[in-house]
Formats: sequence, C-alpha cells, structure tokens
Amino acid sequence: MTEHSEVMQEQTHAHGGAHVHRDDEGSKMAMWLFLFTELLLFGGLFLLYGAYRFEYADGFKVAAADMNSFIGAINTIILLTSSLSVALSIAAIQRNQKKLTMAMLWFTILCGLAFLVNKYFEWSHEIHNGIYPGGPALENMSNGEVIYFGLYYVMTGLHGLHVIVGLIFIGFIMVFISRDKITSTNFQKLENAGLYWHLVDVIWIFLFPLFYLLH
Amino acid sequence: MANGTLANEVSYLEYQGKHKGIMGWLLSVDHKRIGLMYLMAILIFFFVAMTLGVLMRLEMLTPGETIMKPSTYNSVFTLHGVIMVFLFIIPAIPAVFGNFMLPIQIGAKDVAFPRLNLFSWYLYMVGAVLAVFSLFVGEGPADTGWTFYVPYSIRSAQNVTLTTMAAFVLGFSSILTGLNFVVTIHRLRAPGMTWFRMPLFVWGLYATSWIQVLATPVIGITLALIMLERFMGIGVFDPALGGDPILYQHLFWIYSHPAVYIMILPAMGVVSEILPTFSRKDIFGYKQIAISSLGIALIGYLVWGHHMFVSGMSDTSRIVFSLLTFLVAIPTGVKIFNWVATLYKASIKFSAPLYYVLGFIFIFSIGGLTGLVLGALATDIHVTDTYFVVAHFHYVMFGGMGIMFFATMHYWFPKVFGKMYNEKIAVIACTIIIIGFNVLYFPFFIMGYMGMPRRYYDYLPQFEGWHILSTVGSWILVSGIVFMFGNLFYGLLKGPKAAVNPWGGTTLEWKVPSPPPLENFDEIPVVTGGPYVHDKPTYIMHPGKEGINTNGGPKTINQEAAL
Amino acid sequence: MNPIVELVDNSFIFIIAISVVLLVGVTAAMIYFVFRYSEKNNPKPDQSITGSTTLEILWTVIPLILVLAMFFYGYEGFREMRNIPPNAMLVKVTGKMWFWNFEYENKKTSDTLLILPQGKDVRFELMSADVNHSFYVPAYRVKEDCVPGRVNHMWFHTTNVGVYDIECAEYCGMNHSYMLGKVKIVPEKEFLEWYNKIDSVKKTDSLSVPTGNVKTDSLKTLQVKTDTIKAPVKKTDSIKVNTKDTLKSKK
Amino acid sequence: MSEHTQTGEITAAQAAHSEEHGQAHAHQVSYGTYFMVWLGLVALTAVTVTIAGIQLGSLTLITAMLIASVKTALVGYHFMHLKYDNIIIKVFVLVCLVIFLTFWVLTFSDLSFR
Ligand code: HEA
Ligand code: HEA
Ligand code: CUA
Ligand SMILES: [Cu+2]
Repeated sequence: MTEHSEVMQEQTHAHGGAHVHRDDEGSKMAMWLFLFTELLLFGGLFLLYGAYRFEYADGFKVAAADMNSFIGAINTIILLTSSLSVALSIAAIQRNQKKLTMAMLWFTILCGLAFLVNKYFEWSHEIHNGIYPGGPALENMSNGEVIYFGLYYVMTGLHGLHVIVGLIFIGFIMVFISRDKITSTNFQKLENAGLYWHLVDVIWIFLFPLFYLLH
Repeated sequence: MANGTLANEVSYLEYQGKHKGIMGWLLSVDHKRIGLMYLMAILIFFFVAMTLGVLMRLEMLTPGETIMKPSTYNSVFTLHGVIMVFLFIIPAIPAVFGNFMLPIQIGAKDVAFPRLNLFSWYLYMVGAVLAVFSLFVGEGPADTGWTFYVPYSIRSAQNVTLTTMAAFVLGFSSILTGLNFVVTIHRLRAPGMTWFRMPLFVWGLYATSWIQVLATPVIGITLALIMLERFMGIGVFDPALGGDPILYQHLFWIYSHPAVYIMILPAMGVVSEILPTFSRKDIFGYKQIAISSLGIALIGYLVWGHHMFVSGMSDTSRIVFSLLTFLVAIPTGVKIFNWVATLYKASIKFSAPLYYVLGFIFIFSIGGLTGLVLGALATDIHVTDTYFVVAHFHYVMFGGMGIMFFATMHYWFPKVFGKMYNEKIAVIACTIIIIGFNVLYFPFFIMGYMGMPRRYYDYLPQFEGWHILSTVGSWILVSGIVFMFGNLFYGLLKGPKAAVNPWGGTTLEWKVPSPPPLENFDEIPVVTGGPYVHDKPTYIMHPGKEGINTNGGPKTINQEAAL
Repeated sequence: MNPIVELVDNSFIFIIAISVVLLVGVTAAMIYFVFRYSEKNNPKPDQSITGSTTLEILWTVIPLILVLAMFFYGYEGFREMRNIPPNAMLVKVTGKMWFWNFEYENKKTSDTLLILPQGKDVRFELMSADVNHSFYVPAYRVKEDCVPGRVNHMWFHTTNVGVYDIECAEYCGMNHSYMLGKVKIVPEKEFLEWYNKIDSVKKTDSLSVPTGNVKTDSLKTLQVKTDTIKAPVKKTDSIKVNTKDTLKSKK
Repeated sequence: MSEHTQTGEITAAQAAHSEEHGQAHAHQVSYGTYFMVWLGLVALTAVTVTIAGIQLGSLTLITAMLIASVKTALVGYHFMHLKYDNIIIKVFVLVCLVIFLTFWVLTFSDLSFR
C-alpha cells in the first residue's frame, strides 16, 4: 500500500514526460512495432522482386552475373560482425562495463562505415559502366535486366539509407552512455538501437543472396 | 497531493504551462490539446474537399462545359479524393477523438508517447502543406485520381510527385499514431481494466491501429517508387521498360483496401459508445462486437484484389478475392445486428447523437450491401469504374464514417468544450443531411448500373436527368451541413455550460469534469466491471482516498491487464 | 438472348433482393424499437439483456449462407464471361489517348466505330498504346482493362441490331470522358459486304453515327490535346502476348 | 529516432508490476553465446556462397532463402532477445510475419495463374 501510493503520487505531479515513471516494456514494444513498419516497407520491394524474378527469371540471372559476389559476401560478414558487437555492447552494459560497451559501439560504427564504403565502390563501379536507371548500358539490355538493376539500386539504396540512420542512432546512444544517461539498470534505449541495427542486418541477409548469388 | 489536486481543477483548455498563448498549444504534448489541434486542421481540409465536391456537382449539372475545363475537373476530383482520404477520413476519428478519449477511457493520463504524438501532428501538417503546395507550383495538382495508377501517373506532367509525397508523409503520421495507440492500450490501462472491460471505441481503435502499422508502409514504398519512376525511370512500374502496371495496383490496394477499414472501424466504435448511453442499457453482445473489430481488420487484409476484377488479373485470383470479399460482410453484419438488438427493451432517450447513429445504420447498410454487388464477379465487371462504385463509397465513407464523425462531434461536444449546443437544431440539421445525402448519392447507383463511368468530365444525354437531381441533392446537403456546423459553432461561443455527464454515459470520460482537467484524473481509477453497466458503478474514482489496495485484491486481473 | 446479360442482371437482382430484405428488416426493427422502447413507453430498461449465443450463431451462419450464394451467382456469370467460344470472330482493340482502334482478322481497321454482325460470338484482344484504358460496352455488361505491355481478353454475343455505346472506363487523362465509341450491330449480310470492302473505314464512313452528346468537334480534338502527357511509350514492340492465360477456349 | 525510445508514463498497475518484468528484464547472456551465434551466422554465409557456386537449378533459390531464414531466426532469437521476450512480442512478430506471408500468397495467386 505505502509503496504503491507513492507511485501514484509521483504520477500526479508528473506531466508530459517531465518526471514520469519509466516503462521499458512499452518502449520495447513500440520499437518492435516500428520494426514491423520497416519490414513491410522493404516487404513491398521484396514482393516486387519476387514477382519480377518470377516473370523475368532469365533476365535476372544474366544481370546478376555482373555482380561481384565476393564484395557482397564481405559486406555480409561485416554486417554480421557489427550485429555481434551491438549485442555484446548490451551484454557489457548489463555488467556495468562502460568502457567495453563504448568500444563495442565504436566497432559497430566502424563496421557500418566499412559497409558503406564498400557499397560506394560497388555503386560507382556500376555507374561508371553505364549501369544505372536511364544509363547508356541499360539501353541494350532486356526488360528483366533493366528491372533487376532498378530494384538493385532502390533496395540497396534504401538499405544503405537505413545503415546511415542506424549509425546516427547509435551515435546518439553513445553520447547518452558517456553522460551516464544509459546505465546498467536503464539501457532500453541502447537495446532499441540494437534492435534497429539487427533489423538492418536481417534485411541484408536477404538482399545478399537475392542480388549476388543468382547464377 | 494537495499540489496535484489544485492543478487538476484547471481544465486542459485553460491550463497555462511553460508556454503561453498559441505556443502553449503548438508545443503541448497533452493528448487533448493535440486532439483539438487535429480537429482544427482536419475541419479546414474537410471544408476544402467538400467545396471541391460541390464544384464537381456543379460541373455535372449540365453536359459539356459548365464551370471548368476537363483538365481542371480531373485535378479537382483527384484533390477531392486525396484530401478526403488522406487528410480527412483516415485521421479524423482516431487522431481527433481517439487522441482525446482513448487515454481517458482506459484511465490513463496521456498516451504512451506524448511527444511522438505531437510529432505525428506536425507530420500531418507537413503532408497537408505539401498537398496544398501542389496547387500552386508547376503544372498544378495531380490529375491521376487518388489511386495514382501507373503508367498514367508516371507520364502525367502535372505535379504528381508533390501530391504523392504528401500522401507519403501523411502515411507516416498515420503509422506513428497507430503505433502510439497500440502501446498505450497494451501498457496504460487502469488497474482492473481487462481487455473485455475496455470500451468498444478502444477496441475499434486497437484494430485500426494495427492496420495502420501493418498496411501503411506498403503504400509508403509504392508511392516512393512512383516518385523514383518519375525522376529516374527505374522501370519497376513502367511498361515501356518491362514493368507491370497490375503489380502496382496490387501494392496500392494491399494498403488501400485495409485503409477503408481504418476509416470505418473507429466510427463503428463510436456507434457502440452512443447506443448503450442513450439506450440506458448494456450493449448487446459486447464480446462479439469487440472481436468482430479484429475480424474485420484481419479479413480486410485478404480482399484487396476486388478492386482489380477487370485489370487483367488471373481468373483464379479473381475468384479467390471475390470469395474472400464476401467474408467481410459477416463480422460487419454481427455488429449491425447486435446494435439493433441493443435497442430491444431499452429505455431510449432520443437525441441528436443517437439520431445520427440511426442514420448511420441505415445509410451504411446501403453502402455495405451494395459493396456485395461489387464483390460479386459478374456484377462488378459491369459496374466497376462507374458511378455505382462512386455511390458505394460515398455511402460507406461519407454516410458511414462522415455521418459518424458528425455524431461523434455532437456526442463528445460537451466533454471536449464544456458547452452544450442546441438539441432541436441539431436534430433538424441531421434530418436535412440524411435527406440531402440520399438525393445526392442514390441517383449514382442508378446511373452506374446504366453505365455512367466515373471520373467523366462529360456525359451522354441519357444521364442528364439523374445528374441534375443529384446536383440538387448536393445543395440540400450543403444547407444541412452548414446548419449543423453553425449550430455547433454557436454552442461553442454562446452555449450553456455542460454538466459532467449530460447523457448519462457509463464510460470513464463521463466521470471526469467537462472539459477534463489537464491530467484527466487526480488519481488513477480502479475498474471493477464492464464499460456499459448502468445499474451499478464499475469504477472507483479515488481508490487512494477510499483506502482500496489496488495492489492486493484483483491481482490476477492486473496480470491480465499487463499483457 | 445474350447469356452474359441475363446472368449479370439475374445475379444483380438476386443480391439486391436479399439486400433489400435485410435493409428493410434492420431499419424497420430499429425504428420500431426506438418508438416502442422510448423513455416514455419503457421507463425502465431491462438490464438483464446483454447477449444471446443462439442469436449470435444465427446471425453469423445465415448471412454466411446468403453471401456464399451471392458469390456463387457472381461466379457463374463470370465463368460465362471467361468461357470464350472457340470459333468466335476476333477483333483487336487498341486504346489510345483518347480513341479506340479496332482491327479485324482481315487487317481491316476502324477508329471509334465498331461494326459487328448480328448473332455472332465476338472475341476481343485488348491492348493499349499508352496508358491504361478500359473497354466498356454497358449494353453487354462487360468491360476489361487495356493495359500497356499485355493483352487482355473479353467476349460477347451480339444480339439485336442497333447502335450501342462504347466507353472508356479506366481513367486515362484529360479527355477520358470523350474516349467514346459506338458498336453498331448489323445483319450478317450487310456486315460481310462492308467487311470485304478493301479500304479501311475512315472516321467519316457513311455508316458512322453521331456519337451521342459528344459534339462532333470534340472528336477532332481527340488527338491534339496531348500537352499534359510527357514522353510516349518508348518501345511499342514490348507488347507481349499473354500465353499463360488460364482461359482456354471452349473445347 | 530518439522519439521511439522515449519512455512513457505508466499507470499504477503497471508501475507495481514493473518490478517483475516491466523494467529490469536484464537477462544476462554470456559473451560466449553471442560469439557462437556469430560463428554460426558466418558459417551459414559460407554455405550459401558455396551452394550458389554449384548448379542446383531451382533448388538454388530455395536453399538460399532457407538459409537466410535460419540466419534471421538466429539473429532474432538471440541477438534481438526474442528468446527472453514477453510472449506478447512473440505473438506480434508472428502476426506481422503471417500478414506479410498472405501478401505473397495472394499476389502470387495472380502472377502464377496469369
Ligand atoms: C469506409 C470505407 C469503405 C467500407 C467500409 C467499404 C466496405 C466494403 N466494400 Fe468498399 N470501397 C470503398 C470504401 C469502403 N468500402 C472505396 C473508397 C472504394 C473505391 C475505391 C476507388 O476505386 O476509388 C470501394 C470499392 C469497393 C469495391 C471495388 C469496386 C470496383 O472498383 O470495382 C468492392 C468490391 O468488392 C467493395 C466491396 C466492399 C465490401 C464487400 C465491403 C464490406 O465491408 C461491407 C460490409 C457491410 C455490409 C454487408 C452491410 C451491413 C450488414 C448487414 C445489414 C448484415 C447482413 C449482411 C449480409 C447477410 C450480407 N468496395
Ligand atoms: C470522406 C470521403 C468523401 C466525402 C465526404 C465526399 C463528399 C462529396 N463528394 Fe466525393 N469522393 C471521394 C470521397 C469523399 N467525397 C473519393 C475518395 C472520391 C474518388 C476520387 C477519385 O476518383 O480519385 C470521390 C469522388 C467524387 C465524385 C466522382 C467524381 C468522378 O468520378 O467524376 C463526385 C461527383 O459528384 C463526388 C462528389 C462529392 C460531393 C458532392 C460530396 C459532398 O458530400 C460534399 C458536401 C459538401 C458540403 C455539404 C459542403 C458544405 C460546406 C461548405 C461549402 C463550407 C461551409 C463553410 C462553413 C460552414 C464555415 N465525389
Ligand atoms: Cu481511355 Cu479512359
Ligand atoms: Cu476494397
């Protein structure tokens, strides 16, 4: 009873997020719901991919032969590793190892940047070869190939955008950690950043075989 | 505690916080103030779109050019549709009255994420500004219809990009509101408020929110692809590059069919609030009504193909979608029958909100039942893309959700503003609206079956009489609506003060002052029974004072509530 | 008699009849209750009524049966629409902004006016040269979209001699509402006479009829006003024939 | 983004409740476990690349998707802590996946019979 009415009293004074009780479970739920919207955003594109792959199986194969599956595989490993480091950072903060947490997040950011650099080289290589929407190389290609590259740019582009957003998200979280706003008893924000980063990873897990391993 | 009580005597309308004057609204994270800000914005766009509707009717008064050129007409119906769908009917009830009433009805002080809530409002405004902007720049607003079908939307030189961008942004506003509501309903219910003690409006919002979260992203990406297609020609929707226009239609309707249930479910929720209040009796079949909301939402995901029966979709697909379409009628019927049964052996207090609800049941049934004509393959192939469809969706959208929006404004008017309107005038206005509505839209059914295609600037002579009749109906409707808004507006300025519970409602919002104080409750109430019980209290408003240990007794209930 | 028209109209009447019964029932009950159980007539509500499992089952199962029947009727009509008679004569229909082009089996072509013999099954291959259109003949209760990049099918059986409307039912830009045409059904002999004339019909063919309310000058402006339209389709040869169609011809 | 992570107010019931699982749901997973999961993921990546090298015809796609799904399950279950999450989150994920699946099934009811 006593403990309880204290809680309620606190509620009475609190307003608009000024002095509120925390609800980590609710915060996590919101993050998951947000991930669903991301999933379905990409879902529309995956559906298009599936449909056109079905319609233009040959064109897709021809187009995919151009892709460098080695770079793709490297990028996959990079993202998987960054996922590991985010997961480890959460485990570290739970154990109150702030230094390790920060190190893991720095490592994650490095991985993210490496991924983007790789993507940059890949894209510029293709653009250099005239392969881009409306580019000269597409003129002589079949419909299937044109659509393959259209989807390739849109999907990896949107994914790259998510990598960037994820990096900024993690950057903010690191500021919070350094200011002890995120601690071993209050780390839902970090957990949410991790969830987001893992989703970015999961999407790549599907993009990789779909665009690079289609021989 | 003394401090808290004091703060609670000031209504949310008068409260002066950190920011004063207009900033106190624009920066407020209070769910009630945000709800009112939505109301203002939404009403403005509603008026704009209605005016466009009346202009279309004027154009159709005579064959050939009456007041505008064909290209203007095309932009007008596009803008009418886009504004009505994305700026009015989808946000109207959830964002205005959901925001306002949901926390109060479940016994919470605010939504789960108040700042996110404000952010959604700003997103809404950005989307709205983009839509308005498209009027004035470049070649003028989109002329594609609200469906943005490719390849026309890729080729049109009008401002399709801006308009789709507007819809895109509005989609995200809608998603965030839905997300906020789902978490609020899961996490913030008062002690003892189990799932089956929630008001049915909350159930309606819950189902709606799930559609918002799980369907809206699909239209987001689809519209983004149209923009990309226009800028860069990526080919996914452009048949010249091998793209498949029918695939676009799939993606569009994957969202836009579930969206029609975003429009109607909150309205149905309000029906379930108003009926027991004015019947002075528990609602009939509470659980069935609650579950049918989820049922409608769920089946709603499976029927989008009924918009594509003549698109060249495979025959198998047409048959499957037709069959699935008919299944939506079942949970909707369950609701209708339970509502009517609620009136049985009740003690009915006739009043404007109830009158609107009766109008709703009649008009929405017409709309829904003609939806079945559209769901059946043979008949749809004849009447699709004709005025029959236009009639159907005005009956369900305007006659269903629109009329319920009016009902909602009347029902919660005293609570929101703490004032009363003139009951007699409200009833007269409602009568005019119902008559005008049917004169305006019923001829559409007849024309449609005769073969009058929709989105036609001009028409063949055999349709002239019906078009004239319908235009006359639009004038009757306009007068009714002006009358209704005038009455509400007068009530707002000059109306008598409203009591805490003028209708004898049983849900929690009728237990707090009108208008509610800033934090809704000075103490979180404890719930002990169902939402529509009239003969005994089912809430303990001051559990602290009465020494109720909310932690002790209904422990099992708490656990269930925490899910 | 035209079987499609009959099937469509019958299923329409069937659905509407059930709907009217339901609507009248619901509305009548509602209005009766409002008066019978008004505050005045029934001051004390019966709080014990909160639901009834029997009723819930009844009004789930009966509507289910009713809608399945509706589905079935709709399906029957549809099956007929898709059941193209194997020896139907073929007309290729191409929708262009904003007029119709018809091509007969002997390569004879015609714009806007479609001439058909009486009492024949006619199959249409529907194509588009630019954006979506929809070939709609209200008198025969059929329509199907013309989608660029693919070929759709439709058929009907011509019945009475006369002139019927053709309308474009899928929004296609500025002059969508002027994308009209006429189908003229003539006795077979007359048709063959026309059909075997070598030159293709001009728009001012003696057989052409005034197209209703559409002022004659609006027909002339049909093709000029393309200003709101950006680049036309790049590759017109990309139209592929839909080989996987499930609609096998009647055996 | 920080909008989403912002905590909300909660009612008395949940406040009392949160001591149990509302807040400190700190289920500590050992570093080693995460490492093993990562090893598994890398190994699966290697398997996909190898399988793509051999000509398996239509099986290529199926195996690639199967492996991707297994990888996703690993990430979701361990890295994203679904394993330790409240049942309600698991139900949410399931609902989302089922609805996404129906989009596929119904769209392909058109494409594959056209
Ligand atoms: C609020 C919005 C709303 C709602 C609730 C509905 C509800 C329904 N709609 Fe509607 N619809 C639209 C908005 C809505 N629609 C819009 C905007 C379009 C056009 C979009 C465009 O192209 O621009 C459209 C178009 C549309 C089409 C496509 C037409 C075409 O383009 O060819 C179809 C086809 O099946 C359809 C069917 C239905 C059905 C079966 C329902 C059902 O949910 C109805 C269920 C209700 C009832 C059945 C009535 C009440 C029940 C009883 C009285 C009980 C007894 C009933 C039985 C025994 C059957 N609608
Ligand atoms: C909620 C949805 C909604 C609502 C309420 C309406 C309301 C109206 N609609 Fe709407 N309509 C749509 C949604 C809606 N519509 C959609 C989605 C389309 C499809 C678009 C497309 O094809 O892409 C459509 C299409 C559509 C068409 C078909 C166009 C065509 O195919 O050629 C027509 C034709 O008449 C029409 C007319 C009207 C009219 C006359 C009203 C009337 O009800 C309006 C009544 C107006 C008033 C009563 C005005 C009263 C008030 C004032 C004028 C201001 C007074 C000011 C103060 C009091 C301050 N609409
Ligand atoms: Cu062609 Cu409309
Ligand atoms: Cu629909």
